Amino acid sequence: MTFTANHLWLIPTLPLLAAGLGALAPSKDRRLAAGSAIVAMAISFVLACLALQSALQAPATHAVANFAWFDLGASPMRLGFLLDPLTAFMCVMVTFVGLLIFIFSLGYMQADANFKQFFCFLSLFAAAMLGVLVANSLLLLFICWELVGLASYLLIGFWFHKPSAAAAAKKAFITTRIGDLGLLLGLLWLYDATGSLLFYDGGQGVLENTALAALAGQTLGGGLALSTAIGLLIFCGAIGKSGQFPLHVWLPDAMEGPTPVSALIHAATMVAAGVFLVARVYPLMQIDAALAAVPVHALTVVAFIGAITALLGAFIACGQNDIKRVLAFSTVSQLGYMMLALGVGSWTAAIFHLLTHAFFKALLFLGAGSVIHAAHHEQDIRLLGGLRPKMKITFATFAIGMMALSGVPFLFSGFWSKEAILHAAHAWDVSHLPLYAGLAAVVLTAFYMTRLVAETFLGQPRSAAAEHAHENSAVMTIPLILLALGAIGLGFLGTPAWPWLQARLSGTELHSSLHHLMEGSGLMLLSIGLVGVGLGLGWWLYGRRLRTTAEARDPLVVTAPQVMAALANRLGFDELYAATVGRLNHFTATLAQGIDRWVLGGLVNFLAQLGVFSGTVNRQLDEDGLNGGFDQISASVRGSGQRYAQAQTGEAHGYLRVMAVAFIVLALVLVLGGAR
Amino acid sequence: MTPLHLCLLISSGLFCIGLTGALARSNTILVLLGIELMLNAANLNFIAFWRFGPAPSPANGMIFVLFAIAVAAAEAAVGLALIIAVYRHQKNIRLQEANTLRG
Amino acid sequence: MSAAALTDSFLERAPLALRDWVVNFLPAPLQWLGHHLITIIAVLAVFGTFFAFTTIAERKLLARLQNRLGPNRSGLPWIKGLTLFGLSQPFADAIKTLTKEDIVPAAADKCLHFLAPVIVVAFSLMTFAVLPFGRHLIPVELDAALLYFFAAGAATELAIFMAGWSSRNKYSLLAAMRALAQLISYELPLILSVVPIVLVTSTLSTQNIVLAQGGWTFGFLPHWFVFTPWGFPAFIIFLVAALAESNRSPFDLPEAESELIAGHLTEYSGFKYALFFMAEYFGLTALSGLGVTLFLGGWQAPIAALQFIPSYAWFMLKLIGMLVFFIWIRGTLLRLRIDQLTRLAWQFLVPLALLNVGNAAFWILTASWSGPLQLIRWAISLAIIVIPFILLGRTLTAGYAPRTYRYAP
Amino acid sequence: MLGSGIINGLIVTAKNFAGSYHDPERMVTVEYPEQKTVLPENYRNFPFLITENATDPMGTLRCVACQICEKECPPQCIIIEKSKDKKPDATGKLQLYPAIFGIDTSVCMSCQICVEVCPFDAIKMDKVFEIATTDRFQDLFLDRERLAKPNSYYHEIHPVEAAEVDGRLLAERKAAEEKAKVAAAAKAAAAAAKPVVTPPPATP
Amino acid sequence: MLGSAAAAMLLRNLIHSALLLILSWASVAAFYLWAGAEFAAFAQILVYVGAISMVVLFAVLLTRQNQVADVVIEPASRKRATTALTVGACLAGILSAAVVASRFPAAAVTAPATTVKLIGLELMERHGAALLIIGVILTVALIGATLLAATEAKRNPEDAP
Repeated sequence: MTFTANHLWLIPTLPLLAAGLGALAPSKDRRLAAGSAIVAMAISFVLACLALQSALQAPATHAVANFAWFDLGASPMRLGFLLDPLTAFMCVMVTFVGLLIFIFSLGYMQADANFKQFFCFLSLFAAAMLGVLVANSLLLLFICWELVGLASYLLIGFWFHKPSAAAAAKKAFITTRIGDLGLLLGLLWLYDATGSLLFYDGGQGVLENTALAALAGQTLGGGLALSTAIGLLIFCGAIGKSGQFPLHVWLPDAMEGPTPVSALIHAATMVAAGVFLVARVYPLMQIDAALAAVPVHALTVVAFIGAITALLGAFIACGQNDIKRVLAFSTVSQLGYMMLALGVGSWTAAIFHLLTHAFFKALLFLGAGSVIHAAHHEQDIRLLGGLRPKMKITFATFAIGMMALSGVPFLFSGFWSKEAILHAAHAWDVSHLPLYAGLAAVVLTAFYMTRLVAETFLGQPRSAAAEHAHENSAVMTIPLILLALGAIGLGFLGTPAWPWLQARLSGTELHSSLHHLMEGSGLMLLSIGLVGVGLGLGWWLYGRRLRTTAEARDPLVVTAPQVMAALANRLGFDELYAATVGRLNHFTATLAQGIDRWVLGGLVNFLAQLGVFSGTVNRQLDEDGLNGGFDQISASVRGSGQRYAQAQTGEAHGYLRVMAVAFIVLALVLVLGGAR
Repeated sequence: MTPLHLCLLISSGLFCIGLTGALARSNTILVLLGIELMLNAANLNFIAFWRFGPAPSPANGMIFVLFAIAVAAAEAAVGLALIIAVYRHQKNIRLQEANTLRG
Repeated sequence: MSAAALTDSFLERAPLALRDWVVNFLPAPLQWLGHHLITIIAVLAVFGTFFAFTTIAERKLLARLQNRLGPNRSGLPWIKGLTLFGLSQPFADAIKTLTKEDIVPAAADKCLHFLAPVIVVAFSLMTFAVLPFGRHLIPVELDAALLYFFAAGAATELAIFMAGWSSRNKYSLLAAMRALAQLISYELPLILSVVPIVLVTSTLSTQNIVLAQGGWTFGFLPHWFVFTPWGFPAFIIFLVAALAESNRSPFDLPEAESELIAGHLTEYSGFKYALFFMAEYFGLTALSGLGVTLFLGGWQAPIAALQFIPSYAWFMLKLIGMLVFFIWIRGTLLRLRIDQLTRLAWQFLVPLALLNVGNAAFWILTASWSGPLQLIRWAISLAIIVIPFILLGRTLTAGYAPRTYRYAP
Repeated sequence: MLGSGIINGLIVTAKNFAGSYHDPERMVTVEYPEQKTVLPENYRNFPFLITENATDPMGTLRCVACQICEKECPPQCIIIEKSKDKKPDATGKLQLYPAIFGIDTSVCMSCQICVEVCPFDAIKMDKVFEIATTDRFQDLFLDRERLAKPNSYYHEIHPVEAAEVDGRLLAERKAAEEKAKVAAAAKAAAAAAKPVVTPPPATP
Repeated sequence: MLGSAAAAMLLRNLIHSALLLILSWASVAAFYLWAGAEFAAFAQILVYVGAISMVVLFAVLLTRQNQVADVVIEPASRKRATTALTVGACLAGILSAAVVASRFPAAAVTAPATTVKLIGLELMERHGAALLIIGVILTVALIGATLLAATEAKRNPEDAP
């Protein structure tokens, strides 16, 4: 049997069933909830592998299975499933990483009272995420997209008894909703413009030439192509979900959720959905690049947003002290990289980085989770330290992840994917600013990762929690090891010498030769050098003189206190939003009051002053005229109000009677006036 | 006098009876039932036009009626629940006494 | 004999031939009337006798299930010493109830008090109209037969309410309310359990549903719906709901003599009581007939080789089997408490029935699977229903355990 | 698992069903007119009067019409009228006898108090239960003739109790005879002592 | 149908009027049958006679009040009844005049052939969105009705602050 797009619906359905089962199960029944979730995920993984194998046989085609959902007026609303290498690779990644994280959660959530709900939510999330991946309709994608948001909300707020977690969940939900509003608008506009929401539909889909040409052909006011506008609106959704600047603020706060959640949702899968979305609608984003007359290309915006995010995230990560928040900002930064790659025209590089990043970032998060679990939920790196001898496996895998993330050359996957992005940025002819931002971020990434590892694992324990830490059970370490293997091995699928992954993704011929490796060696050497600088800087500042007490001041804080304070404060984005967006609400609310108080009140005051003044002239006149006038006005207002209120008798019969009489009048009018 | 005329007369009669009942009775349940009667009269019209109308389409009238019945069921359930809630609150169900929302 | 010959054999057509022969004696304008009257009379006669013998069968079977003998004395009035195993008992009972005094309470709403038993019998008889008794034997062939069946069944609730209210007896009224709550609660799983069949066969006509169950695998595995992973749970749910709908043990709370002095029947005596009694058995028979039609293949023979036996005989056999099963249940299980009853309906049967609808949808979606996939299809479909069954069962029985008796040995 | 109990129950009743056809031991039904259960020894319902001799029931009633039972009967269902003359009883002693002795069984509550108080063991509890009649006034009022049943019947229905009663009566009678003998002897002695001045010393 | 409906609206005994209303609903169903709309007729019986009537009767029984209070006819309600009758009569007059006056194109001789299957297909395909919405409405109504009618549960002592 061959796996075709017709069977694709099975992949998200299985976790959904597991979620339903988990919801039904009695809450004591831990084994069942977790078991069904893991089994469903494992089967989904196998199916995803089958799908990949089937997709690789014809990488250039988009196999679809469309069906009509219901009729909306004359035209049917159609949904569908899509099988191409992009979907298949993503499915394999999500199911594999998800499976490992599920297993890890067995150990991590072991003591939690709501163990069952956790797996239920995780399964729901996996189902929704896989739904996003297999959708062949922007509508189906949007539905699953929102479900992903819901699952994320539930999971971030899983420890809802912590006020900070509840607030973070709310923040994440609302912030991503802002982006989703854009996505929804884009969706509606697209439907309005093309009459379809299917991506591929045998030539009729929105990502196929007919529709694209029509979209690119139309221009709006200001010379903006229609496709650009829709593309940017859709990109808004990606900004929200992928934590891009300026909507990145929710992602670090989302670390309030349990660590497996952070690993699964906020590192490996959900945040990558934004990147996936842009890659999915890439033909739409790309079509305006051929148009010279337009003022702005959609992809240019993407590239610059990505570049800003990459640099910003890396910067802020340097100043964080919470182990998970460092990783969170690192995620923001890496997502910026992917967006950058998309923007500069190499979506295959973006997906390559997405896949490798999913592995090593999940690894890092799970490593962090392992540390946190061992250290009795201590997350502050200043209070950790000295864990290396106690937790050898965790340290080793964490170090692998750190080197992959930093881009330590040749052996680690992060290096190759990052190289691919930098090369693409270098080849971009619009501007080199993104390249420079990317290069700067390379230094910073290597720097903050070194800092993180040195602070957490080296030196001596700086708190009782770190003192008593010990290695976790196999159920937690085995996923780490597997992920570490992936973090190393995955990079070789897309080296410049043998760009198998890129070729398979884009459906082009595979050219493998060492020659390509040599071609870009200049840039490669530069980036290797920059990684070295970053590592060295980190070692010089943190590794050389290891912190001995928790109170000891950070070397950077000593040198640049203001900068570090600002970084620790995340450059004040939250405050900025509180001061702008949040304040806007407050402002409009107070505006009315202000008008009342100052304008009208001033007027009244003025009149009163006038009255007082005139009162001194002629008190009698004043009382009869002005005050009397006010009284009269208010009395008349009250009187008319009362008269209107009398109509509101509260008696349903009265209303009914009025309706009946009105109906009679209407009937009379129709009969006498319009009878045919 | 075609059958259609007859149907329409019957349904308008039913409608007027429902309306009169809803207006005249003080018991909220009966008022609600009067409204149900009016709904039924409307349904009757749908069927009449579907059956005896000029261009009968295969199922339109019927589907309208089905939807109307479903909505009526929902309405009755909510209405009667409201009545029970009101009764619990003020110990009777006379409509004219449920006027706390007056202006 | 070929299949066509079988379906048209003389035996198969005998009842129809008889009817046509009688009708031919009538003048032409009255023939349609005679046609329908004969059908009605036939149904009344067959199921009237069937009812009579159900009562005696129930009494004898119940007795046997409890190691008793049951009624075995009544014979014929003019022959001494002939007992006929007590088979004439129902006729004796009928004479007894008919000659009993008919008491109407002074405060009762006389009109409604009289109408209630009439309505209940009329509507329960009406349900027989759409049951296909044989290959060619169906009183009325309706397109929306299933809907008709449930619509006619819904009216019995009204009759019970009328009986309870018009008696002006607070026990009657309370019991009627309780009965209504029970009937409404179980109407839902009953209808939901039938939905999968409608989904799969995409028809509401009972005759078509029976036709859809025709055929055998290897000549001896009938394609009845009860032998599918969605049909079996639906059948079980149907059975439970049918038990509750016909007020039979273990759901006989509405007329629990020991608790509610016979509920809404308290103020009824003599013939009216007998009518209620009859309606109850008619309802039970009709529901069993529906169960046979929907799940047990209706009039289809269980084995291909047995097709020479006329189809109505098979229907009756299956019907008797169902009734025997119901009696068996009555002889075994204890009466439930009202809270257990409603909990069973809302927390167990309704969710399970809903899941089963989904199960049937899955079955339809995977209709094209064959070969080894067929096994997977069965496994998934079974898992969909069995796992929630176990889970729901666990939550339902949580806190219950076999009672330990302190002083018992 | 839910439902296993139901299946177990069904199996139990199915076994009953099958068993009821081949295993008569299981059956609890007694087909009454043809078969009857053996009543336990202590079963009782209504009182009856004991006669010594079945051939002459009215002549040999133990009852002496002392009317204690009539007075003690809580529902007052016993009516006794004494005879005017006396007849010798079983021991030959002259006693009154009941001219009328009636028990209204529609009133009697089977309390057995009459039996307890009877000093002559003349009234005992019966074991009959087929007492249905067509007339609820005359037929339920049992008169002397219908109440009288021989002692042998008493032995038949309550063998243990009857044996004990007979033994006691016998002992009492013996004691009475002894006493009578002694009294007679004493009397004779006294009679003898009158003419003889010095009576012979009594036996030690 | 009209008679029972009118009687239902006139009768003082609530139960009787409810039962009469049910009768008039049933006769509406009979009308549907006559018009050839089998499916609608059975649905009408199932929903109105089977379900709504039960709800109505329950509501009547749950909200019973003193029989005495109802006997007093206030002048206000007399007045209301007169207005209602006037309004109803006016409307009836207008509507029937309009109906009688209007001409309709010739009726189809036979009822449109509507099978259950056709209705099902129409419902699921052309009117799928409406069906979904109806489902949502019914669910919401069910939950809402339950919430409204349910007595407020006693608060857990643990919930108190």
